Amino acid sequence: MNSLDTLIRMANQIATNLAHEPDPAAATAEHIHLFWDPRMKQMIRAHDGTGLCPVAQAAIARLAMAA
Amino acid sequence: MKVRLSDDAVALACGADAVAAAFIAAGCEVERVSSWGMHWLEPLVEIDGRGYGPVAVEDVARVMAAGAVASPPSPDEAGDRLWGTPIADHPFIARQQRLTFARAGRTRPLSLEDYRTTGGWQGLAKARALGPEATVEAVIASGLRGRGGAGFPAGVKWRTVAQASGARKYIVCNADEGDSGTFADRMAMEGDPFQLIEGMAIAGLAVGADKGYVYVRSEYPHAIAKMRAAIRLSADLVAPFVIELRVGAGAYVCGEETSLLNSIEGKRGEVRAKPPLPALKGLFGCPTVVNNVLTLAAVPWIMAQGPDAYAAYGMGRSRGTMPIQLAGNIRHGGLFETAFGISLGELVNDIGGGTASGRPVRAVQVGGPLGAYHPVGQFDLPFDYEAFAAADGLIGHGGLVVFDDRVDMARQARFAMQFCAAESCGKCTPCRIGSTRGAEVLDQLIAGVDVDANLALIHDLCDVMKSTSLCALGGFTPYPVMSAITHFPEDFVVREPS
Amino acid sequence: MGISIDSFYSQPMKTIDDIIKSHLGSDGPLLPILHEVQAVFGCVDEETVRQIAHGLNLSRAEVHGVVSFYHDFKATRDPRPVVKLCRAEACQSRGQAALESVAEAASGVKVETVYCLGLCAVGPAAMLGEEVHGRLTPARFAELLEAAR
Amino acid sequence: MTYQPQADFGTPASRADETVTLTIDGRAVTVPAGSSVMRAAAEQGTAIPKLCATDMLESFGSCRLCLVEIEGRKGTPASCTTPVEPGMVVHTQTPRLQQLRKGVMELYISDHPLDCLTCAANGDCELQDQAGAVGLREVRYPAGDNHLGQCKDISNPYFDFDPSKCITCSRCVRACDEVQGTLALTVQGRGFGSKISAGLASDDFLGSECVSCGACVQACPTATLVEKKVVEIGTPERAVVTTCAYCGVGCTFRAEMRGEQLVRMVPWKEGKANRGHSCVKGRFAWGYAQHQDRILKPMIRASIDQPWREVEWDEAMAYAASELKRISATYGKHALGGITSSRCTNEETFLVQKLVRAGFGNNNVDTCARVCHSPTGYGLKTTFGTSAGTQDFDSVEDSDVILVIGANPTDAHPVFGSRMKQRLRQGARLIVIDPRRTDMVRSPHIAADYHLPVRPGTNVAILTALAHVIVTEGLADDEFIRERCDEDEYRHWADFVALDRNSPETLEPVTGVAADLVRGAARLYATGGNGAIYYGLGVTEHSQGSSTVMAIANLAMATGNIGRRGVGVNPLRGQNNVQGACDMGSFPHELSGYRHISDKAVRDLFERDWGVSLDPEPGLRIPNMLDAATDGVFKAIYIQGEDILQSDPNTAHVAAGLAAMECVIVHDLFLNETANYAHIFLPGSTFLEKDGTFTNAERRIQLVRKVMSPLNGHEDWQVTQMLARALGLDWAYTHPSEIMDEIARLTPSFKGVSHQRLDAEASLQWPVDDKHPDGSPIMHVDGFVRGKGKFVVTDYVPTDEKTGPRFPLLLTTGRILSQYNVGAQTRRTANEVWHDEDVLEIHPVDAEDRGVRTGNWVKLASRAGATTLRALVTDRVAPGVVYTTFHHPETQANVVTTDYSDWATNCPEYKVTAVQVAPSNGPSDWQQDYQAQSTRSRRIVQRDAAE
Repeated sequence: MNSLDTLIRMANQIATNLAHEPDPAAATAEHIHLFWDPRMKQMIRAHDGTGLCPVAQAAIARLAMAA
Repeated sequence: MKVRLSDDAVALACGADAVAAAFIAAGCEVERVSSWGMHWLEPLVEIDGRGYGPVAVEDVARVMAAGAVASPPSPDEAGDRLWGTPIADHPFIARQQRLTFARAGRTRPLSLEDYRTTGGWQGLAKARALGPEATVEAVIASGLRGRGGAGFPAGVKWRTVAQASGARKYIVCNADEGDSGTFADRMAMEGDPFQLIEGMAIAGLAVGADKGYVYVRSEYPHAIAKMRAAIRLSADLVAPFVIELRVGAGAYVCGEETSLLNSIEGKRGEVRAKPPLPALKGLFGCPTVVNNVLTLAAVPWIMAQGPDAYAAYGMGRSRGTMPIQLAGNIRHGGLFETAFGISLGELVNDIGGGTASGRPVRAVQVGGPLGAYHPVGQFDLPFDYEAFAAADGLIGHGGLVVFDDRVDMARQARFAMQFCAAESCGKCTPCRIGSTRGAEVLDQLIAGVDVDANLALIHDLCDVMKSTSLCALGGFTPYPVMSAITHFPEDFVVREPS
Repeated sequence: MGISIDSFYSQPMKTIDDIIKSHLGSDGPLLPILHEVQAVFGCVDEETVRQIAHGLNLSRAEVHGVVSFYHDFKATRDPRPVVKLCRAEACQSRGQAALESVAEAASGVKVETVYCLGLCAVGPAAMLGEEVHGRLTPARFAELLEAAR
Repeated sequence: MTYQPQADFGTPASRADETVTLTIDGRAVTVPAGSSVMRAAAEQGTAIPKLCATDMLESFGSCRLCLVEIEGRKGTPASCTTPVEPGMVVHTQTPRLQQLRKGVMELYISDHPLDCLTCAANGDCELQDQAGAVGLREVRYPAGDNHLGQCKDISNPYFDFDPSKCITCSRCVRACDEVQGTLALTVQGRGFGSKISAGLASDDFLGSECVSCGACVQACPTATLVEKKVVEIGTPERAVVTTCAYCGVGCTFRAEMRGEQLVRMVPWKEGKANRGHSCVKGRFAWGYAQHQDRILKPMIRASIDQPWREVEWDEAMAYAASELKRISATYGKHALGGITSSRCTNEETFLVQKLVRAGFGNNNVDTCARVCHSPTGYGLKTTFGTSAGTQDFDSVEDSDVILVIGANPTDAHPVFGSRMKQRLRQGARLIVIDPRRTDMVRSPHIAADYHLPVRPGTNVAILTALAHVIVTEGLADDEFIRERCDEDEYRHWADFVALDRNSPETLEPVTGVAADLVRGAARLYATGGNGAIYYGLGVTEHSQGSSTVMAIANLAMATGNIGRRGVGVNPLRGQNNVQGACDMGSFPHELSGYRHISDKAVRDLFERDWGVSLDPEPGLRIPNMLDAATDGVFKAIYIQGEDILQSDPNTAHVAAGLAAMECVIVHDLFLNETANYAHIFLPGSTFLEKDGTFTNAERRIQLVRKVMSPLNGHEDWQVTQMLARALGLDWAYTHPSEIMDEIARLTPSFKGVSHQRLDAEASLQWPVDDKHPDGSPIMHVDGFVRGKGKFVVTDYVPTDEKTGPRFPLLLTTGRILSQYNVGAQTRRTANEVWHDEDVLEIHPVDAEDRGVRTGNWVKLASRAGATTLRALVTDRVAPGVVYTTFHHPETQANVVTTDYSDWATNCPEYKVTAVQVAPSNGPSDWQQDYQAQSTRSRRIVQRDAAE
């Protein structure tokens, strides 16, 4: 498993576990913002979204906007 | 013809079962009752209130013949036989003040009917009517003291337990009667078990305990069997109070109350330091009444007849009656219940009839293996807790063992130490090591080695054991040893080499 | 009497676990269990100690400490019948010493010391199983030992 | 300094508030009610002779030396068992008492060998002391029966038992019962024949149930139980109090020394974490400190296929600095990183993270807490507002219901495990949630009221099921919730847990736990009085580790079990300084005191103090570093005191990451497994060789004191400072206390902490600030640190790690008492005697299916890798579950574990791996390759030889 696959899995995992937050995508984005290294954030932002669940995709999109 | 014959262990040991079988074979109806407590007469046969004893199998026909006529002829033999006179009129019985042993010889031990018709359950009914507090007060007012040896006022102990707080409370009956020369507990359990059960139930009611244990030594299989049966038969009558019987396992020290509690809990029978008192922190850490068989067995009478009636017996602070056990080399051995105050000499000579061997009495050990050896010179001592304590002795559980003039008191002193060594729980140092050293020093004395130095050493050792031991086993072993040395010094001088 | 210790305890074919289980409802069941094991199996050996410790959730040291404290429990089985001879003071005063040479000569029977059987006015006394004997003379004691074999 | 044993007051302190005044030998003394006369006398400075009494144990009253006279009382009562009473007048020294004591002592000595001059305990023997104190000159008893000449039991590797010297005081037996709770010892026989026995007559100490905690040895007043080291080295001459470097309990010890040699470690009775107790590791397993495997000289090599070359410190530092600079210049500063150690001191940890942030210029710093308790930090910070447990250890004394989940305290935190067992034996109720039947579930005198043998990986499901019962059966503490928590969030959570899909019945097929057990346990926890939850790595090391921690916090809040003694949420920390390493800012996203790196105000504070500018973005976590390394963008790492190759999951992946780096600096005691991939090796120092502080699981900061000079010449903080200086940083600390001053200056929760205060007060529990000047034993007393307690919905999300036809069993891993973590220390001690290999526990049914018997070699394989080890067939594990430990590099259980991890923290999912087990004839391919490589990479060219 390469790094990108790992990041996709991590993002999906975060999104799944934050599904009960009032705004899951925002919570997922916030989590990634707070805990991921810039290079990891950059790598997932640069990814086309394949393999990401909808909430994770939305979160990554927000992350991209915030950046 | 209806023949009454005891099934008490002492009767069995003297061949009662074979005698009973012979009567049955001869067509008699045999009723097994408790023992009257005249042990020299066992097996004692009763026909229409008249007694024959001791009876052997070969005597059966003659007894039947005598029993068939209104006034039987006197026995041919001289001596201590009983032949056809009313048992209740026998001086040994007539002189007694039997409260606890009122049913002895008169009822079938496991007959609820016999028990009820002789006043059974009246004490419990009274206690139930009075309620716990008044019951405790009645026992206090009776002056009843613990019959196990320590002589602590029973009612005061009950009050302590009644007032203690605890998740549960227990009544523990100490039936680990291990003192040589005593058998009253055994007779009470074998002969009148419901009375003990009633006493325990009253105690349970008084202090708020719903569970009781009877701890019986394993050397008493007949008492165990009778108690088990009686507990089962009377379960409904004492409910909700529940009694469980536990059997000891060959440890004299378990007669010490804290050691007994450990044993019931399934632990080594080591003595616990006090405080805490068992009354506050006893069995399984809960407030517990630990009373001897005779203490609890006295309670139904006290409740039924009233505390004043009981307190009317006795002397000084020793109120009521004491079932005294006359044992050893004594002509009329057995159970003699009487009010406190009777003198040692009366007991041994007047009632006991002197030695069985016919030789002069030399020493009487009172209070079991931890009791002092008393010389004839102390025969005026009244049977009373305080009087015996003042004479460096103790009445203990009320057993007397008589020795004639052939006894070697140095060997008896050594035996006391040896017994302590054999039975020490091993917890405290003076008892654990001191008893073994004591026996060794007495061996040296008996061998005539360094008599003065060894006498001084045994004196010091006894002082240490008496003053520092954790419980009475180590603490009282010096009584027989020192009394032997004090009263029989001639047995501790250098002997001629044999 | 139909009830005796032996008949109470000896229920053949019981396993150690059966015995343990039958006592689990009571508080402090160790001594009753040990008595029953001793009665059924003739001893409480080390393997049994382990089983009892496990069954009662005790350490095996605890159970061993208890077993070794009480003289009634034997670590190994001795098939010989046991005669318990009282050697306490009351029997001493009644001539128990005269039985010693008989006891020494006993074969096929194990003579154990007991301190008091509560038969103190009819000594010397001894017990075979739960059968009690008083007023023993050397001759009667020898008969008793012979019959016990 | 002359040797003074610890003061012994004879009987335990009374905790009563009322006091009693009495007179002892003419002087008035006031003590708490319930104190013994002996203790009152001792507190007044009057030593009453004693042998069986010691203040670690309840009074016993067997030796009969401590007799006193009390006016108005008959006889001579024992002072140890006599409680004080108001107005009591006691005499402890009268001719009568002297005579009696002498008489008792004469009996003792009549059965004791007269070999004091050649005895190992000569000068450190209470019998000898007391014989002198009572003035015994001669023994008059004739030679008689005795216990002399009995065989010694030397089976235990650390201590001998010589029954000839035993005085049968039972202190050892009682210590085993009361202090340790194992009850491995007893008195055998009775009377004069009484003899201490470890288990059955045929058992020796090693073969018994003894766990070698040493409480008996400490309790023994003679040389009957004596450390082999005392026999070998002699009695100690001085003592230094320090803190144990094994688990998170944080036991304090007196390191007792003779010259520069450590003779023994004696638990310090004043230590509030351990209260004078210890385990086999802390007390005995310190031999690694002098082990021949220790590397004492720095070593370097250009590549990992070369042998090591010993160099001087200067050369090593110069080489390290040049490599780090080169890599930074070549690949950018983010190619560098560091790992701090939970085994090192707070001060050392603080310096390593400071080196990374201020020296490397990035936030690529992480700590081994990543792989154990990072979910605790996340979960408790989210719900309560602090990344730490809520209680002190003493709190358990007031617990009525103890819920242990995913922890095995008797093995992993044995000293606290004993405390817990003491409380359970006093009557507290117990719930254990664990896939295995641990000793907490059933061991002598301990029996869980409920054991919920949860299927590995379903903790969140079972905790939600417990919450379901509490909410739907109306057992929640509404008043607490209203006052202390956010009610809207509570309602949201309560509505969620109340859903049918979260009922015990619905979740039974998921968790494998019968619904009625779950209901019973929930009712007990909610209604049984003070409920305390203790948890360990069985909670955190899951893909939902953080959710599980939050689910636990939810339960505690819902039942009002927070903010007072006896309750709380208590993580049992794995390593000695996990809490401290986390506190010190070892995580890539936060600075000391759990303040996020993105917080400008916090950064400003550090930037001003350190004179650097800090990167505002979080750095890489350990697994991310390894990923980045395999990606080719992470090139250099400084690892202090952690063996990630053995301890981290998916060994093959770790190895690949390390192999991809150009500069791996390992700073450790031994050439550990990670060092196989290192280029620079910096020798480390043991906890015995340094000053500093550790912070234990109850947030207790305690001093570590240097008891001997570092064999390598430098304490670890000095090594880090040398490296920093080589990199051009102007650090000039002269003592760790200066580092702590800096920590206190920069960290609000440590504001009042200093070495000086710790020296005077023994320990402080953070926060130590203006609001809590004396520290904080219990947290969230008046309100949660974050304000209102936050309920977080924790939906059960199954792990991606699934069993299937290829890997039908679930592997879970853990610890054993005698070994510690990767075993680097304990494997280099005699503790090997108890556990010299990792074994695989497998249920009889699974074993039979595979034809496996106890002792057979089996292959344990997962999708990550395979290893071989021997099997132990046992029903301690449920069918379908297998278990092993990871103490031995020959086994390397982590070859099998996967790189799945906690969603919030990346804490690895050690506890759930789908595996297959099959009979095996020999080592796996991996093991064979690794063995060869390990041998190759440990070649050392010694400096002398090289010249």
